[in-house]
This record gives sequence, C-alpha cells and structure tokens, in this order.
Amino acid sequence: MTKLLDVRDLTVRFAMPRKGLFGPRPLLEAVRSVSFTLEKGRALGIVGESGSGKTTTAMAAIRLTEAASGQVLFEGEDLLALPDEEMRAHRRNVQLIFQDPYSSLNPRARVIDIVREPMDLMEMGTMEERNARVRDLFKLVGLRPDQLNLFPHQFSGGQRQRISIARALTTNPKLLVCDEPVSALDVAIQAQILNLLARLKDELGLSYLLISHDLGVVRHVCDDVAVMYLGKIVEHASRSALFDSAQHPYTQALLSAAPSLARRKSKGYVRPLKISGDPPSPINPPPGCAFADRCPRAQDICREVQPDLEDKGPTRVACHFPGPIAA
Amino acid sequence: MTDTPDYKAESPAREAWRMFRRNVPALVGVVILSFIVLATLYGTFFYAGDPYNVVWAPHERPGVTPEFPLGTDYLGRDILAGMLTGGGPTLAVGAAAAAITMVIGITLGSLAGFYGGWVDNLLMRITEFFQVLPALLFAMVLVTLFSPSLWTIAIAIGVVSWPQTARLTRAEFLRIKELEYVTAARAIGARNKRIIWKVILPNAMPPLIVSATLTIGIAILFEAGLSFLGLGDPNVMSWGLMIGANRDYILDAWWPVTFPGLAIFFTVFAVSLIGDGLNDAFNPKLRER
Amino acid sequence: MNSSYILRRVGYGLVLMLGVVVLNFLLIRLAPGDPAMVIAGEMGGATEEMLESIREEYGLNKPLVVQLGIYVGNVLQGNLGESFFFNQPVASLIAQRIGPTILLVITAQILSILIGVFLGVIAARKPNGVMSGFVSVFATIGYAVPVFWTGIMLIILFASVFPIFPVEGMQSVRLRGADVFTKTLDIAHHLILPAFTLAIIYLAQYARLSRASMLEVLGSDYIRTARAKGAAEKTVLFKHALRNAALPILTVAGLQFGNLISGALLVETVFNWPGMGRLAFDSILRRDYPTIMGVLFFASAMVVVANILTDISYRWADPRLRGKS
Amino acid sequence: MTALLDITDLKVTFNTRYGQVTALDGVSLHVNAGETLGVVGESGCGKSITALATMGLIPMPPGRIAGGSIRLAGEELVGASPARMRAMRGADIAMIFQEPMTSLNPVFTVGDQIAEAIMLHQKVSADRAFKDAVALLDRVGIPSPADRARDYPHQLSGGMRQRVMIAMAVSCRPKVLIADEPTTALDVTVQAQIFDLLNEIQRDFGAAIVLITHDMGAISEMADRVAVMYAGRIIEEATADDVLDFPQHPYARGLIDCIPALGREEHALKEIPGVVPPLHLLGAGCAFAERCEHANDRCRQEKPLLVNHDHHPAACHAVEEGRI
Amino acid sequence: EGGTLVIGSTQVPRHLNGAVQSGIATAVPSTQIFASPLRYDENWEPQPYLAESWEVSDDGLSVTLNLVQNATFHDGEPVTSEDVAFSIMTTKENHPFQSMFAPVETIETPDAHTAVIKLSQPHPALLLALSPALAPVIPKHIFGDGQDVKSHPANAAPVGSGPFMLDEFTAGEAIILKKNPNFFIDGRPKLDEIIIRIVQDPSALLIAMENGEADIYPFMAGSQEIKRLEKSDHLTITDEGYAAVGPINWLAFNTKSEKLSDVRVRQAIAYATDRDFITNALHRGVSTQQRGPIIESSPFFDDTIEAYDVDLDKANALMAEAGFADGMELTIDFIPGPREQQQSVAEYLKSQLKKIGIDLTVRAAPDFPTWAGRVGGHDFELTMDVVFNWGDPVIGVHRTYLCSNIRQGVIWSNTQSYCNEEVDEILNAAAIEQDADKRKELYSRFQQIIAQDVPIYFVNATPYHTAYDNRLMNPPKGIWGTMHPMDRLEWSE
Ligand SMILES: Nc1ncnc2c1ncn2[C@@H]1O[C@H](COP(=O)(O)OP(=O)(O)OP(=O)(O)O)[C@@H](O)[C@H]1O
Ligand SMILES: Nc1ncnc2c1ncn2[C@@H]1O[C@H](COP(=O)(O)OP(=O)(O)OP(=O)(O)O)[C@@H](O)[C@H]1O
Ligand SMILES: [Mg+2]
Ligand SMILES: [Mg+2]
Repeated sequence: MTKLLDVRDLTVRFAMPRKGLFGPRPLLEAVRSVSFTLEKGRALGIVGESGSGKTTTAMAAIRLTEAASGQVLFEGEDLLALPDEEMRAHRRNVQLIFQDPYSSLNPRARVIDIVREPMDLMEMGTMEERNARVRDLFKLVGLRPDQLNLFPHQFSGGQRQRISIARALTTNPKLLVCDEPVSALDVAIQAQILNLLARLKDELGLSYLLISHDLGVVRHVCDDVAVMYLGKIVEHASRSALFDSAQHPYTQALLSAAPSLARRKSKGYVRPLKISGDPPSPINPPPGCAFADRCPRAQDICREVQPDLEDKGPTRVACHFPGPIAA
Repeated sequence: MTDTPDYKAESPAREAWRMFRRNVPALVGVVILSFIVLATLYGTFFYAGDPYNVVWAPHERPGVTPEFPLGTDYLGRDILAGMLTGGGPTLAVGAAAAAITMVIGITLGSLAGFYGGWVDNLLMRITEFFQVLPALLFAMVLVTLFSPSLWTIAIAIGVVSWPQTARLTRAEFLRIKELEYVTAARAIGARNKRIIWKVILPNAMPPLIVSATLTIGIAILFEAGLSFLGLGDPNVMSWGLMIGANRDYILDAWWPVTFPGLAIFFTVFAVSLIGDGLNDAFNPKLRER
Repeated sequence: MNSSYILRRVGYGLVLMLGVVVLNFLLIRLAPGDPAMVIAGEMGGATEEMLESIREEYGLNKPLVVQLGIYVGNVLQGNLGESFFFNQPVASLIAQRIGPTILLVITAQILSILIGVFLGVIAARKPNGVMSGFVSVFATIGYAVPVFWTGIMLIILFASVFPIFPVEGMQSVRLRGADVFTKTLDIAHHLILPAFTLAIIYLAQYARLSRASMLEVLGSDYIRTARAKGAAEKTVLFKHALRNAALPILTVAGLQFGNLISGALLVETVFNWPGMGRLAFDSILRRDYPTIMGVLFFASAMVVVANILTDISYRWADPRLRGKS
Repeated sequence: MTALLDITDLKVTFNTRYGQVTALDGVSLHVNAGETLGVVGESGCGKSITALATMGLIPMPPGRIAGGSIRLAGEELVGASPARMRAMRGADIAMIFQEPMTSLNPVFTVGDQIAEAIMLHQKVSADRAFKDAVALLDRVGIPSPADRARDYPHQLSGGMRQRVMIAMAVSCRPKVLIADEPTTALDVTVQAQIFDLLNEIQRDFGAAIVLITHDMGAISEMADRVAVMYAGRIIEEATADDVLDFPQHPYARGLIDCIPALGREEHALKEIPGVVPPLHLLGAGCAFAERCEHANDRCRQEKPLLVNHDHHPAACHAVEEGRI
Repeated sequence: EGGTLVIGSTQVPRHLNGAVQSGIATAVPSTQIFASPLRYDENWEPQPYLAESWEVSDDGLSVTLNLVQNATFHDGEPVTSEDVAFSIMTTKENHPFQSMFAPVETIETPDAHTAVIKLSQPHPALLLALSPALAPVIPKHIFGDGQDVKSHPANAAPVGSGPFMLDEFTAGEAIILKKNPNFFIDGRPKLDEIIIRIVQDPSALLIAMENGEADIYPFMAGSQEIKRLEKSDHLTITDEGYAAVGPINWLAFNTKSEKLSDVRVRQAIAYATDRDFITNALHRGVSTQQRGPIIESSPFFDDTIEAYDVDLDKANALMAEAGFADGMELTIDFIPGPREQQQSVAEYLKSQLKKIGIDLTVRAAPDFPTWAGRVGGHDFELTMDVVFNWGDPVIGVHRTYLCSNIRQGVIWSNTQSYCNEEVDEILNAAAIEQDADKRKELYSRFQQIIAQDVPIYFVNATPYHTAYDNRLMNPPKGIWGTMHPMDRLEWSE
C-alpha cells in the first residue's frame, strides 16, 4: 500500500483579537502537532467534538488554511512548501465536500457552471467535452440531466450534496475531503449520500478524509478512524479496533454517549461511562492531557505531562493510562 | 419523483424581479420616478421655456396666468420651466454621486473585507476617520474649495458618503468569505481576483444595490441642501437652487419653494420606495427556498 | 465595565481628532481664495502693502508645513487661532455657539428616538396592522423630505397661518432681564420648530428601524421562551423584546449623530438658530479659515464623543460585549 | 386511565403564499404521567408545530388551530382564554427548545430568567425566586450555581445553557415537559449528559416528557412509547421496542434501516428516495406514496388511517392489506 | 425709564471700531459707542459734537477744533485733544478710505481741548469726514498701547465717549449697548438700552419686525421686505436718512478686456439695458434710478447727462459698428449678497442682452473673497457691484476713476482700469476746490465724460429704507441714517 497523504506535526494557530490596550494577541491553537497518514484507496475518518479541530486539520492539510508548522506530503511532495501556482495545479488532485449544502454552492451560478468550473479553471478539454463530462457526472451522482440549468436554491439538501460531489469529482481527484458531508441532512437523505460515497469510493478508487462527529457515519464509511480532542489526535486505529476495543477514555466516552438502537430504555439501559463538563478552551490549552479534567482515570501526571500518540495494544493512543472501560 | 418540482431555471435576479413586480409600493415608486425622469428628459419638448429668462412679472401666483401654470419666481422666471430643467441636474448629480460612492465604497470595502489583516485595519481606520467628519459640513468645504460645479458637487457628495457603503461591502464580504462556496472556489484553484469579482461580489450585490438606490436618494437631498445654501452650481438650474434662491421671499410667495421641494420629495420618495421594494425582493426570508 | 476599554476608546478618539485637525488644515489651505484678500475686503479694500502686512500678521506667508505645525501646536494647547473675520479668538466664537447647537441636536435626538421607538414598537405589535402601515409610509416620507424644506414650510405655516411658535432665533431679546424660568420657557418655545424639523427625518428612521428590529427580535427563540414561561404580552414586548431591539437602535443613534449635525447646519440656517452650523456656513462664505477649521474640529469632536458614548453604552446594554467578569 | 396530555385529531393550518396548507392533519397523541413519549420524523413533518400547538404558541396569524382538542389533565386547551393559557404555560406544561444558543434572552442573567419563570407563577419575592433559581441550577448540575446565576447566557457553554433551559422549564414542576430536539445542537458527550439529566428529572419530578427528535437512537435510549410522524400525520405509534424491532409502516422501516448507527451489525444502509413533499403539494393519497416501493393506486388516492394491525397501529394500506 | 430699542440688522460686523473698519455693520454700533468731532443734520450742515466749535483757515490748510470740556470716555478718562489727534492719525493710517484724511499732515494740540489739523492742500471733504461714521474718537490710552489697531482686542470691547457703552457683544449674533450715564450732552441719551440683533435671513427679520421683536430695521433694501412692512400698521417706512451713503448699484466693465475695450460695445450694452424694468419690475418700484457716478440725491449730481434710456436699435447698430454684428460671448460676475439688487440684475441682463446678440454667462462666486479676487485681480469682463459715495465725492467717488487708483488686487479701487487723464485732472482739482459752485462745475464735467466713456453703467441707487416703530420719536433720518448717534431717539408715552 502506498501513502497518499502523510501529515507530519501539523500545527495551526489563529490569532485572536487583542485584549486590553497593549496586550499580546492571544493565540488559539486549533491543531496541535497532528500527524497521520492516509493510504491510497482507504478512508480515514476523523471524529471529535465540535471545536476539536477536525475541520482545521483537514483544511490545513490541503492548504486552504495556513498552517503554522508541519509538513503535508501528498504523494511525497510537501504541499505546504509549494509555490502558489504549483499548488493551484495540485488542487485538481484533492477535492472537498462540505457540511452545509445550502452555503456550499454559489447561489448565483447555474449548477452546470458550478460543476464545470473546475475544468474551466484547469482549462481541461473543449467546452463540449467539459459539458459532456458534467452530464456524465450528473448521472453518476444520481441527478437528471434536465436539471443542469437550474440554480442551487431549486434543489433539496440531498440533491445539493450530490451536486457538491459531482463538482468534487470533476477533476478526477485522488483524495476527497468530506467535512461532515451528511450532518445537515435528514436521516433518510443521509443514507442516500453515504451510500453514494461508498459506491464512488469503490468505483473510482478514491481515498477519503472524512470528518464527522457521528461515530455511526464514520463506522459506516471509514477504514481507519482518528479521534481528536482539543486539537490533538488522542486515538487512531482501524475501524474494528477502535469500535471494539477503544483504549482512550475519551473515545470510550464518545462511544458510550452515542445513541444506539441497541440501548433500550425498556431494558433499563444506564450509561456505563459518564463524563461531565465541556472541553477546555483551545486558547492556552492545559499543559498536560487536555482530557484530564473530565477523565475518570486522571492522575497527577495527566495534568502535567502530555501523553504522546503511541502504539499501545490494539490502537495508537495518547494516554498515560490506556485500557478498556473500567467496570 | 417529486423532489424537484417543475421549476423553471430561474436565476436569483429574475426571481427578485418577480418578487419586485408584485410589490405595489415599489411599483408606485417606479411610476413616480419614471414620470419624473421622463418629465425632466422630455418635458421641455412639450413645454418649451427658458428657465433663466425673465418672462413675466415676479411672483405671479400659480394658476393665474395660463402660460405659467406654476407661476413665476422672484425674478419673474417661469417656475414650471425651472422644474423641468432643474430635475436633470438634480437627478444627474444624484446618480453620479451614488456611482462615485459605490465605486469608492465597494472598492475599499471589498479589499478590506477580503484581505483582512492590516489592509482591513488601515482601510477601516480611514473609513472611521471619514465618518467622524459631519458630512454636509465637509461637503460644503469641499465644494467651496473646488468651486461649485455639478462634478465637484457629485464628487464631494461621493467623498462624504462612501464610508457607509464601504462598511456594508466589507460586512458582506466578511460574511460571504466564510461561506463554503468561497472555500469551494479556492479548493478548485480559483485565484483571488476571480473569487472577489466572480464569486463574492455578485453575491454581495443585493444589499449593495439597495444601498445604491438609497444613496441616490441621499445624494439628491445632499445636492438640494448644498444648492439651498447657495453652494450649488449657479449656472445650472436645479431644484435645490430654486428653493435656495426663492427662500428669501417665502413670506410673500410660497410656490417657488414649494414646487421644487415637492419634486425633490417625490423623487427621493420614489427612489426609497424602489429601494425598499428591492430590499424585499432580495430578501430570501420573504420567498421560498 | 473595564476602564481600559474606555481609555482605549478615548485614546483612539483623540487620534481621530488629530487626523481631523491635519486634514482640515490641509484641505482648507489648498483653497484657491487668498485669505488676506478676505480680511482686506472686509476692511473695505486694501493696498498691496496692506495685504502683505495682513499675511505677515496672520502667518499666511510661512510655508504650509510650518503653518500646519503652528496650527497643530496651537490646537493642542486649546488655541484655535483668531478668526479672520471677527476680531476674536475662534475658541470664544465657538464657545458662544456650541451650547445652542448641542441643545438643538440633543433635543432633536431625544425627540426622534422617543417618538420613533414608540411608533416602531406599536407598529411591530401588529406587523400587518394600520399603525404598521402608517409607520412604514411615514418613515419613507420622513426620509424623503429635505429637512430645510420642512423648515421653510413650517415657517410659512407658523409665521403667517398659525403664529403660535416663534420661527426664528433662540431667545426673545426682550426677555433679557427676565428670570431663569421665563427664559427657559422662552428657549423651549423657540426650540419647538427647529427641533421638530430636525427630528422628523430621524424620527422616521428610528420608527422604521425599531419596527424592523422589534419584528426581528419578536421572531427570535428567546421570545418564544419568554412566552413559554407564561409571560404576559406586555412583559414580552417591553421587557424581553425592547431591550434587545434597542441595540441596533443605539448603534444607529451613534452613527446618525454626524448626520444630525449636518442636518442641524441646515436647520440653524433656516431658523436663524445661533449655533455652530450657521457660524460654519457664514465662515465658509467668508473664507474665514480658522473659524471653519474650528467648527469642523468641534463638530467632529462632538461626533467622536457621541461615538464613544454610544460604544460605551452599547457595551453596557449588551452583556455579550462586556466579556467575562 | 385517562392520559395526562391527550391530543385528539388536532388540525393546524397555515396561510401561505400557496394558499392555506394543512401542517397538522388529524394528529392524535397521548402521554401518561411519568412516561416519555418520543416523537420522530423528518424535518418539516410537524413535530414542532404539534408541540407549539400544545403550548398555545402557534403564531396566529398565519397559523390557526382548525380542529381537534388538546386536553391537559382533562382541561381543554383549544380555545382556552389567553390568560388561562398563560397561567398554564410554564406552570403545568413547559417546553425546552432546540437551540440553547438562542433560546435564552442575551441581555438578562440566567438567574434572573429562571427567577422570572418562578415569579410568573408563584407568589414569591424576587430574592426568594433568585435563591430558588440558584437551587435549580444546582439541581441540573451546574457547578458553582450561585456564581453562574449571575452570568449572562453568552458566558455559558451550549450544554450549560440547555441545562439552564431545563432548570427554567422545571422551575414550577410542570406536569408535562415538552423537549423539542433538545440536543441536536450539542455534542454527543453533552447530549448524553442532557439525556441523563432529563431521565433524572423525570424520576424526581415525575413529569411526563414529550421528546421530539429525529434520532432513532435517542428514541431507543429515552422513550417508552414512540409516535412516528410524516407530513403532518402520525403514521405509526407503539412502544419503543415495538416500533424499533417491528416497524410496520414502510417509512418507519426505512427510517430505522437508513441510520448508520452504532450497536448494530454492519448493514447496507437503506435509502428512502426523494424528500418530504412540501405541504402545498400534498395530494389526496398517502403522503409517503411517492417515495414508497409498496405504493399502489389506492395509496395514491386514499389516505390511510392509523389503525391497529397485527402488531400495533400504523397508517398504511400496504400493511393493512398484508402486502408487507 | 427710557426703554430698550431693538435694531434689526442683516449685516455682521467684524468688530465695533469704525476707525479702522468701514461699512454699515460696524458704523451703526461704532457711532453709538464713539463720539466724533462733528455731526450732521438732515441738510448736510455740520453740527457741534465733541467739537463745540471749529474754524477753517482761509487758505484751507488748517482746521481748528475746540473740544467740549466735559467729555469723558466710558472708563472715566477725559477726552482730550490728544485723543482726537491720535484718532484721526490712526484712521488716516488704517482706514480703507485713504482719501479721507490723506492731506492731513499733522495735528497740533496746543491745549487739552484744542486740536489743529494741518493739511498739505485744501481738503473740502474734511468736515464731512469728521462725521461719527468716519472719524470716531478712540481713547489713546487704550488703543495707543503699541498693538496694531486693526486687530486690537479692544475693537471687540471698545471704550468710547458716545451716548451708549458696550454691554455685551456676541459676534455675529447681537450687540447690546447700554446708556452712558456720563454722556457729555445733558439729558441724553434718552434710551436705556440698544440691542442690535443680527438676523441674516431677511424673512426672519421681517417676522421679527412684524411681531415687535425688533423696533427698527435700517438699511432694508429688498423689495419684498419694504412692500411687506409697508402694510404693517405699527411701522413707518422711510427711505430718508441715506443721503450721505450714496449706494450705487452698477454694472462695471473691465475696459481693458478685449471685447469691452471698445466704448461702442459698452454703449450698446447700456442702450440695451432697461433701467425702468429693473427698478419697476425687478425691484418692484422701490429703487430709484441712478444715471451717473454721483448719487442723484447729492448736491453735486448733474441731471443733464446721457441716461442711456433703452434703445435696442441703437444698441444693435453700435454692436454692428464695433464689428460684433454676429454677437459675442461675455461673462458677468456679481457681488454675492442679497440677490435682488445684483444677482437678479445680472440674470436679467443674461436674458436681455441676448437681444443684441450677446450671450452672457452668469459667473457666480460662492463667496465674497472669490468675487473680490476676480474683480480685484481684473479677471472679469462685467460685474455687478454696489459702491457707496460716502458723502463727499472725494471719499467715495474719486477712487473708482483715477488712473492712479488702478491697483491690482484691491477691490473697490479703479478695477475697471479706466484711465482718462482729463478725468484725473478734473477730480484732482475738485478735491481741493473750496468754492462750492466751482466744485459743482468740475463734478458736472466729470459726470459728462463718464457718461460718454461708460466705464460703468449706472443702474439704480440701492433702495435703502428704514422701518421703525411708530412710537419712536426722532428716528434717525439725517444724512447718515443709523450710522449716527441715536442719543435723541426716544419712545413716546
Ligand atoms: N478562522 C478562525 N479564526 C479563529 N479561530 C478559528 C477559526 N477557525 C476555527 N477556529 C477555532 O479553531 C478551533 C477548531 O475549529 P474547527 O472548525 O477545526 O473544529 P471542528 O472540529 O471542525 O468543529 P465542528 O465540529 O464544530 O465543525 C475551534 O475552537 C474554532 O473556534
Ligand atoms: N409560520 C408558518 N407558516 C407557514 N408554514 C409553517 C409555519 N410554521 C411551520 N410551517 C410548516 O409546518 C410544517 C411543520 O413544521 P414543523 O416546524 O413542525 O416541522 P418539524 O417537524 O419540527 O421539523 P424540524 O425537524 O425541521 O424542526 C412545515 O412544513 C412548515 O413548512
Ligand atoms: Mg468542522
Ligand atoms: Mg422542529
């Protein structure tokens, strides 16, 4: 297997507005030294709570957000070091699908133009060829060619997400970054899109970087899963390893919090692991493990020393005291 | 499948127009404005008269002499002729000033909103600076400095009113910049220029068009105010000038100030009805998704 | 509220004012007219020697930068120079007039906000009702009427048809010796027409704005929450909604202040109100540069102060801006 | 046994630019004391309108309750005087909303907002009410409640705000608590906290809860009984186990099979094609017919009624005819 | 109780010291505050004021003033001959009317109450120049402190010896004067207080007059104002009292400009202009026509001069003769101010001169300085202007026509650049001619020549009127109107 994407020590900081007259600008560390790899033809899911830095990680990895440091090797080439114009040329290899189907399409453009635009920008083929390809893509994602000339607001959310996907596929990308592709959709529609994504992955041999806060979605689509907490990956493993034998208490908390059809009130289900509170602020994150304050297993060391992401048993985990849920 | 009802491929602009057409006050505005514009453009064709000529005794009441339906002013000049010729400059200054306002405001606002950082900081400080100067006073100074002509007036009005447009544009850019379709454009390799002009600006247009409409109204009032104070172009008949010129005689003759005042009022009124109509037409809350 | 914010706000205001000083100076010195000629003209004609001595006397023959330096230095010391026209310091000219302008502007502001917001709230209660329609129409009309024309129409009306309000000036000279109470009443009487004329256009805008803002707030989730608690409609309207709807009104009130001063300029001219606006107008006609600069300076300062007050009160009114305590 | 809250044949219409549309078309529901009723359905199917109608908060106009009855502990709420409704709201029946971010008034402290709810229904001093509010904040698990009571909503996290909303809702110990998608805006770990809190509250206060959600997982964890809504109608209603394990209506089946939820073996997601039709395009037949693989001509012409079948009530001709 | 008199004024004074500032605005308050050597009655006859008597030497080169003994300034200091000498010399140096005291060489002060003015040449205009409006006696102990008198701080807070003293001065708004209890004329002034209210908007002033907010409105020139106040029962309107002012509204030509250097063009324009229409229609009959450089109410006016009554044929013929049969383009300026007098005439000319093929552009100046710059800089073709005679022609008339007074950059000099040596000779002779008849003769010739050369087309006398409350006794109707001490004014009852 070949590495498509190799992200090393990626760090992203945002400067916040100054407090006080001459105070320094506080820095928000949205992504803190994150490393992961993605192999060709596989799907990596990134899960985590809101604000944990999922989107930022993905955006920095494809250089749509500026990284403070780190490397992003795409097929061995460091994207972050490329000159602007070369990066532009590289964009055809990496495409994006967004969360909000309502704001991800330019409301003033016809969908045919939206889907064709990447080809226009890359100056691929003749106009007829481009339009023909748009037609093909429309069929591929399950839209009708007679809808080509409509405007985005004339489509439903699910259909818009299909248009987004068609646009993303236009340039035959190798990597598709999907940022919460279904979380704005109704469950019934979610299934349509997830199935479509799964189908495309197989048919076109795509690799996915899929972001979601819904473990169910990730489990359904991804081969590997990384769990983020406050800008760091706290656990990274194959799907089965992660869902069956999670080692990090935060992953376990996520799993126990996710609603499941198997847990019935009628059967007197009581959540086994309760964690309290909210994640700490990404401005001045704590020196030790970010989860320590909410963690049932936390000891003094957790508050002082940041655990590294290491192979520990079934998963790679960043925890001083990894292990299965204590009974 | 019912998921896409049989829509026509209707562009947002067309849809806005459809909404606009249903808006009765806005249509009233269009009718009034068209009437005024036509009257100022072609009125002299039907009613020839030199507004500068002293043609009759001063202060003839309206309706007394058939030749001068609106009476005469303090010099004995025909008020109707003045109304018909005076509208052109007033409207022209309004439109030109609005255009200048929009050009400066949109340029600076979009640069500030798009690039952010120090560009934004610098441009916004300049904007704030201009907002601190009381507009009319500043315009008066400018007009006197560069001697009154239609152009200087239009430029002065533009120079004092752009900050609002700049702020609006900036706000729109800031809002739209964060939307995912802009990221999408960048993700497919669009350059900044294209993103500004082809992606963000068209989407920022609706509020800007509304604001442009309102700016025309404000500019007309501004021009009238300046002319009223005697800072207008004295060789160009305008409604404001008529009011200013006849103002000393209001106790004897109400009509030479009343008619031009009404004309200004109706013009601005019509323009703002249209502006409101456009605002409603562009407002997505008022139409279905 | 944190005083560092206020400090920073005031500091920034001072920087803006310095900018105003420089800009005004430069702009006005670029004027084509020769100020020496003005002074000479007012004295009834002058010889070349006389012009030269005037230039000498007023420092008009020095290089621009030197003049600017001197001017900025003087302003920093509170000295706005001598009027070219009046044989008096600009500061004392303005001191005589700033009071009436502030009185007029503040009265108009208060009038327009009170009446405007009241109308707006009433209208928002029934968005499709008669009152609502009236407010919309009235707002559009109020916005479209040239303020000086309103003034003139009111003068025509109240000078000849119903002479119940004085139509010019701020005080009756005859009441010079009268007691404070009578004088106050007299000023109030004189204030009615100008203040109302100035207020009308902003009143309309506030009515429209508060209607829109109330409608928006009334559609928000927390209003639904208040109703779900069982709060009475009046409480919902005036306690829960108005506090929030007031925020955009406050913003506009601050931004509007500059326009209000511009409007006051016209109104003062129409009603012969002895304020800064008329002084500015007269000074422009006389090319009395120091006075123009002084008036611009003070008018801008008033806007800066108004903006600072707005910002501070906005932070006071909107806890979201106060930051964690 | 008469239900605590009993809605029968509720009909709500709206005047829209397409003319009058029927948002609720004969909805019947009941909740018993101490019970949790889950209401599920896709966006726009009328869940919130049902809740708002119960609270007497339908915006009128454009809305109108066109028929049916809502009884709370036997008292008819449809047509009750506004004053009576006000007295009831917050005291006997309370509601928490979907968006904790916007449901609290940003310019008042949370303590004041809770205290207001108390004072609206109980004759207590402001001081007393505020103290009660602090106690309630403590009860819903907010740390250092006395300080937090003086905070403004923006100073609290989403989860905390939802706790505040819950505290406010239970401040007068209502008989019925309607929770309209109380956790959709929250993270899963926080959602779990809120669900646990709701369960505790129910245990302690004995309130009946109507939990509106589109999440079947939440239903499974929280609900005793479930009503499935589609396009303004209840299409299936039974105990949670019955609906989850033996869904009858094709829509209910689809809804369960399309979720990529945990706790189930790998399965291919079932798709429900199309979208919920807009209300003004609803025809005479079953609203789901267009999306239903089992639909026949009858389905397209005649609205199925919610009647008991083999297992439990469902509104489907195909089920009735035994085609599925 | 003498009561209060409220004077309404549209004119804004820069300050209150008439010794260094010309113009009505300053003169009205200045003549109340400062006394002067002489004052004048309605018949142009000098009357004692600070000087109880005076003699002119036979050679006309010396004038002796014998001052009253009991005059004091408002601060209690006595008025001495030193003060008179200081005042006249200060005025000579600083007042814009240079010809007024130009021949004064020295002033001797043999004792505290005698001042002897020594002249370099006979100067018949001198006695008129000793009027209150032109020769205020200012206190040497205040103004003689070495500061430049033109910008002396005391100009805004003056101390004089006149019937009233300054109480309050709000620049541009009001001047409040109160009775001088130690005025050197017994029993005067009658009034307790004079308030000069400045109301720049004439309509507003009208209303004030009608409502009784103001009692007297001098220098009222607008036809609507005059017509309107005439209808008011409690007011009297008169045009008396302006004889010495001699305000002439005229159309000046730049005789050095290409097209207008031809006298025939100027004559054509004169013939094309309908003075009748202007005074009767434009000014609604309130203006009187003016045919020459000396105001028609002056004893020096010669009514036999060519009046240029309207004659379009003749005008067209003259244009053709001058080679402009096809017409020409010209620009006209006008002095900013009340528009009825100048601007409206300019605009009337625009339509009238079309009839003789002249396409006239009205060039407005936004403000006085701009206009003054153009006209003073000789950068104009035609301009409407209003210029005062100021009593004696030497003071107000000569300046406009002397070759020696063509001065770049100086407004109200000979801005027409008109130069006729014969005129210069006549005027110089008239300046020193002591015999009244001979002087009149000289001025007649002068007027005839000007009428032929048309450096200026005279339109009308600015129709100054005074409106005052009927109950006012002894309203100011002398030759200087309200630029004259109002110590005799009182309320009836
Ligand atoms: N442009 C920005 N400026 C400042 N802070 C930002 C910016 N973008 C993101 N952040 C902050 O960075 C952190 C990570 O944000 P990010 O959007 O990556 O989170 P996420 O995991 O995608 O969350 P969500 O699930 O809500 O989408 C958050 O605290 C966020 O507030
Ligand atoms: N004010 C209104 N005017 C017109 N139609 C309305 C109005 N409010 C709601 N509706 C319609 O009533 C229907 C039911 O809306 P409701 O809010 O109850 O849906 P919901 O099931 O709560 O959906 P969601 O999951 O999105 O909250 C929708 O189709 C909506 O379009
Ligand atoms: Mg995200
Ligand atoms: Mg809902």
